[in-house]
Amino acid sequence: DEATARYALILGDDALMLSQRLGAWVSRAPELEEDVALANIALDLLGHARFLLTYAGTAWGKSEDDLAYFREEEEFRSCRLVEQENGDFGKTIARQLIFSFYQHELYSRLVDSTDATLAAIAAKALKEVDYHQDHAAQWVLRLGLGTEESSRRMQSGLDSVWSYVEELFTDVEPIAELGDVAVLPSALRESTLNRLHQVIEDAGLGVPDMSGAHGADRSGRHSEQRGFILAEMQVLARRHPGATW
Amino acid sequence: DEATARYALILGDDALMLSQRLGAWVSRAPELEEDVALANIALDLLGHARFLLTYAGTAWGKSEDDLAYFREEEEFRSCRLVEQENGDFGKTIARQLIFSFYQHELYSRLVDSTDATLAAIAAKALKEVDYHQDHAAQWVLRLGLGTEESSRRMQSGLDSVWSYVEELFTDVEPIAELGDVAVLPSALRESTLNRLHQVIEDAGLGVPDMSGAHGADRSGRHSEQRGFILAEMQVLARRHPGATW
Amino acid sequence: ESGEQRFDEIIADDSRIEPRDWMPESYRKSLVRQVSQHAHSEIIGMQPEGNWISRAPSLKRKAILMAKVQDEAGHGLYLYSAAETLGTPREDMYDQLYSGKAKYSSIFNYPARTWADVGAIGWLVDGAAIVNQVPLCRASYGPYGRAMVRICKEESFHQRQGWEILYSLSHGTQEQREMAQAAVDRFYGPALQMFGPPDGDSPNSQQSMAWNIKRFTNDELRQRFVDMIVPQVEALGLTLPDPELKWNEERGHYDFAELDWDEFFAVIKGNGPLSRQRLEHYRSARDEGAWVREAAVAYANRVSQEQDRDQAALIGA
Amino acid sequence: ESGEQRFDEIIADDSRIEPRDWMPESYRKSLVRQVSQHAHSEIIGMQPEGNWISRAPSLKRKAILMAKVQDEAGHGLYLYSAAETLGTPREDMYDQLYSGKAKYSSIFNYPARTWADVGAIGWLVDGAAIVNQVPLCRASYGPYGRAMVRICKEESFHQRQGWEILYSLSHGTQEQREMAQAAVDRFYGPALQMFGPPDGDSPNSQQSMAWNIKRFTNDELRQRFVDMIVPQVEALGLTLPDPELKWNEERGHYDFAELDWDEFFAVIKGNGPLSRQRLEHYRSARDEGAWVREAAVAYANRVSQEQDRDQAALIGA
Repeated sequence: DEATARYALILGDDALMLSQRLGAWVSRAPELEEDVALANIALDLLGHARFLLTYAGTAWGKSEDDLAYFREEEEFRSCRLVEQENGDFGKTIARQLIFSFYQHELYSRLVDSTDATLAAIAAKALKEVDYHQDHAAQWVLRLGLGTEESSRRMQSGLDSVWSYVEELFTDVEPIAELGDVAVLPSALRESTLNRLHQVIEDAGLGVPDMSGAHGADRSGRHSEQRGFILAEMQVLARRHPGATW
Repeated sequence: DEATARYALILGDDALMLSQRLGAWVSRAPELEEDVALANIALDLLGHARFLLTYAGTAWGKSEDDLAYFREEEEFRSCRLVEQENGDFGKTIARQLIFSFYQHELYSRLVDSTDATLAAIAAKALKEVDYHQDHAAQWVLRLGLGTEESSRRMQSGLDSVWSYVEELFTDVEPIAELGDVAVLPSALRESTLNRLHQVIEDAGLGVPDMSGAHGADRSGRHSEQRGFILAEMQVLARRHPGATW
Repeated sequence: ESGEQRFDEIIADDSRIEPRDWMPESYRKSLVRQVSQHAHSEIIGMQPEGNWISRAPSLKRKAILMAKVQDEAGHGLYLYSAAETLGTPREDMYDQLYSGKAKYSSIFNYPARTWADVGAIGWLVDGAAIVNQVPLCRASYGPYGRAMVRICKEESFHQRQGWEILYSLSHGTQEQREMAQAAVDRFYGPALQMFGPPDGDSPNSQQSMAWNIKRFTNDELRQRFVDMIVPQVEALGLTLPDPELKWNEERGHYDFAELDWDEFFAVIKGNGPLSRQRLEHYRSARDEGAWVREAAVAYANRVSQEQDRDQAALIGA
Repeated sequence: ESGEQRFDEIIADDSRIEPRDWMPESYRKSLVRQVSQHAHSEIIGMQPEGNWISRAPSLKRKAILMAKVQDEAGHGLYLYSAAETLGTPREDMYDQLYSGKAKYSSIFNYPARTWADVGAIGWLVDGAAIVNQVPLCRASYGPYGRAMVRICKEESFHQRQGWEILYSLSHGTQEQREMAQAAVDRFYGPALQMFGPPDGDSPNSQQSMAWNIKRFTNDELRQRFVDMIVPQVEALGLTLPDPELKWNEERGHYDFAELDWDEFFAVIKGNGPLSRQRLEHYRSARDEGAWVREAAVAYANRVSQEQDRDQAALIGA
């Protein structure tokens, strides 16, 4: 139904945007192994996005590509965290840490969704996200405990994106009305933050002391970056409307 | 006529693309004075582009905006030099040096064009380009003779774009058939290169020893960057075809 | 006559203090803070609009926008110069902005998401700035007042251009019209908050007024702004997002609803939608430009040494 | 039996040299050069296609392209490992690429301007790579041959995917069809040049063949490739940009025109359309990642020291 579809869009748009961001690392990573790893994560997220957008599209008779390429900027429902610029590797890892931990908490509950499709998507994704969080946490340790410079950069990466953490836990509509179909974001807050704090402290870093940036509703108050992301992502598809590829 | 219009496009597209590139420096320049200076140059170039595209458009009943926003990637005729990424300030200055010296040689001859409009545009632009070349040459001296790092970066900026110098002097069609309406690019080669060599040597730098990069015909063999430039430049106008702003 | 007496007389005469005049340390400090905050606002203010230079929907609009953002850099230069006459080097002011200690107008921590936001920023934000700044043209400190005169002239162009952007949109397609209304809805509240907190919460205002720096209270200026924009929004064919807004015959002013001051103080504290990003953008530009500035200094030293040598040779000869 | 005798026997038997076997220095050097060039080609080859990940026109194509570019990084890893077994550390090979001393396949100095180029690269460039590489699966050096087996398997997927991209385009709109034809026109010549200069100009080939590294000459492989793609291009409904191309009944092969070897040697010399840019891209990624690699090393040292301490404490107890 419509509400479930709108929920699937929230999850799918997050995955799509982050995948798009991570894809830009390919051929630019600090090690060849990381080219492989980041592409791998990007590919997993793109996979999740495709399942979720395809599922959402059934409610409106639209394909994954209709939703990805022909929605306007203000129609996407992704959170600001995933739209942030890649920055340096430290910032990317900070974003990865937060998002993969959040996503892990989310999917490990969504496997019990009363919506069979969402439960199945979550089950498949969960195994992958397991790796994503491990990848991020390992790098936070390496960078946090590596050199002075890496510790400084890792900290500044965390500082740079931390103000967008709270948005992840906002019970935007239509989640509350979906009952056991969905997972309430606010219910993930404590466990996600606890686990994040643990890793950050283990890495000898500080949890940034800041409240959430204003405007956390996943609609109409998106980041300034979204327009740039979509300009690039959609340019070719829109130049040839109706074409198949 | 058609050939003159196509010539105006060549000149106009160069100015438009470089203006677009320089505009990205605003709020990112190394000094506040440079935010002003680079914006100023970008604005001058945009002005030239508008005159030239407007003039070109008269041949086809098109406006400057039709030509800027609704031509496809392969229809632009800009050279690869102006489409190169900004890189660091050294690379931007290298690009500025080459292009402004070339443009100065060009416009100081185009003022004698038998086409009154082109002659008038060149006369107006020439005064501005005078400042552009002075700005670039001053910076080449400062960076070349400043610190070890600045000299290294300035040199690497020159190395980075030098392979696109030759393309500026290629007599692409329809220039040859235009006679005294146009200026033959090949006729500018010697004087431009001599002047460039002089500044580069005065700055204690080396003229890069490389031939031109393959594919110098200003059509269909453009840079990989052009698509990205246009995706951003045209996105809003194309989202609202036919709208006025 | 002591410096202090002379200072008091100048203030009492409503005439001007100049850089070499004696002035109380608190006056100097307060001015440096205000002028540099104003300069910082111009600098950070380049970002939201600068974002749209590459995507402006027509070449004419692109040129106007580029010129506007360039003017903002220019205003920053005037203002830093004015502050420098008070004995604070520009580098110190940059450092304060860099380190996050300095304030700037909170409005620039809001994103410019759509092209219509560029219009709304011009019309509302520059509009509010003008209302704030026109009285500052008479500020008791000469260099500041004179800088404001130049700035106000340009700002009124900018406001006009912003209004024109919105006018084109509100008279364009349905989508353009909606974009314009949404932008006005988003920027109205933050623009009204540009005048600062309500008079009761604004302890510094009193002293500023006594020194003839500020001429009107925050609430007075805010009222003046609302009175100014109501007919303008009507001319645009758009509405302001305040159901309580209406003409009060008795007061001879428009009444308007209380603003969301919680949001205001949250943004001031650094929790604006883009507070971190604006500062990071500024910092990375500074960091990436460091080698250029060092080179410029090294080159200037080199040239002046050569000149000294030439001069010494000349004298020796 | 001396190492040299054994080496000669293995080569004569057409069986495999392994890392710990004795081998002539020239064999080792020649292999390191070839394998590392091959690895570098995979790495630089990520760039032209990587450019299109963000703009792929459907999510399915985006996923396929991302996986392909990821495979290229993986191939780079296999190949560097194979070269490392010959005693050259990976860092040394990186340094050679970084400094511009190492070569890589010239084809990657051409731009991927359109989406169809992604198809043409898959079909023609990966196609040529396969023709080159299938015989290398039997290369006399064991680790290289085994790496090639894994690589060839994946390359044939890539070629198929490239062909499918072109097929969709050539059966799509008029614009898509033109895009496909233009891409084939652009990549045909450079793809044929991937086999290296004509046999007469290729002095190293002889020795390579004697050592059972190379199995066929450049011209033999080129012919094999042309014979392979002609029916494929017909199935696409596109043409190859060579008016002299036609079936030669007598030879049992397609005849084709001489290639533009001036261009080939110009590109080899570093004057390809993007020669500088590809290297700059690689260098800036290396430079920007330096602090990350340093941190990883420092962290690994730290962990191993802690483990040593733990172990020492254990033994001491």
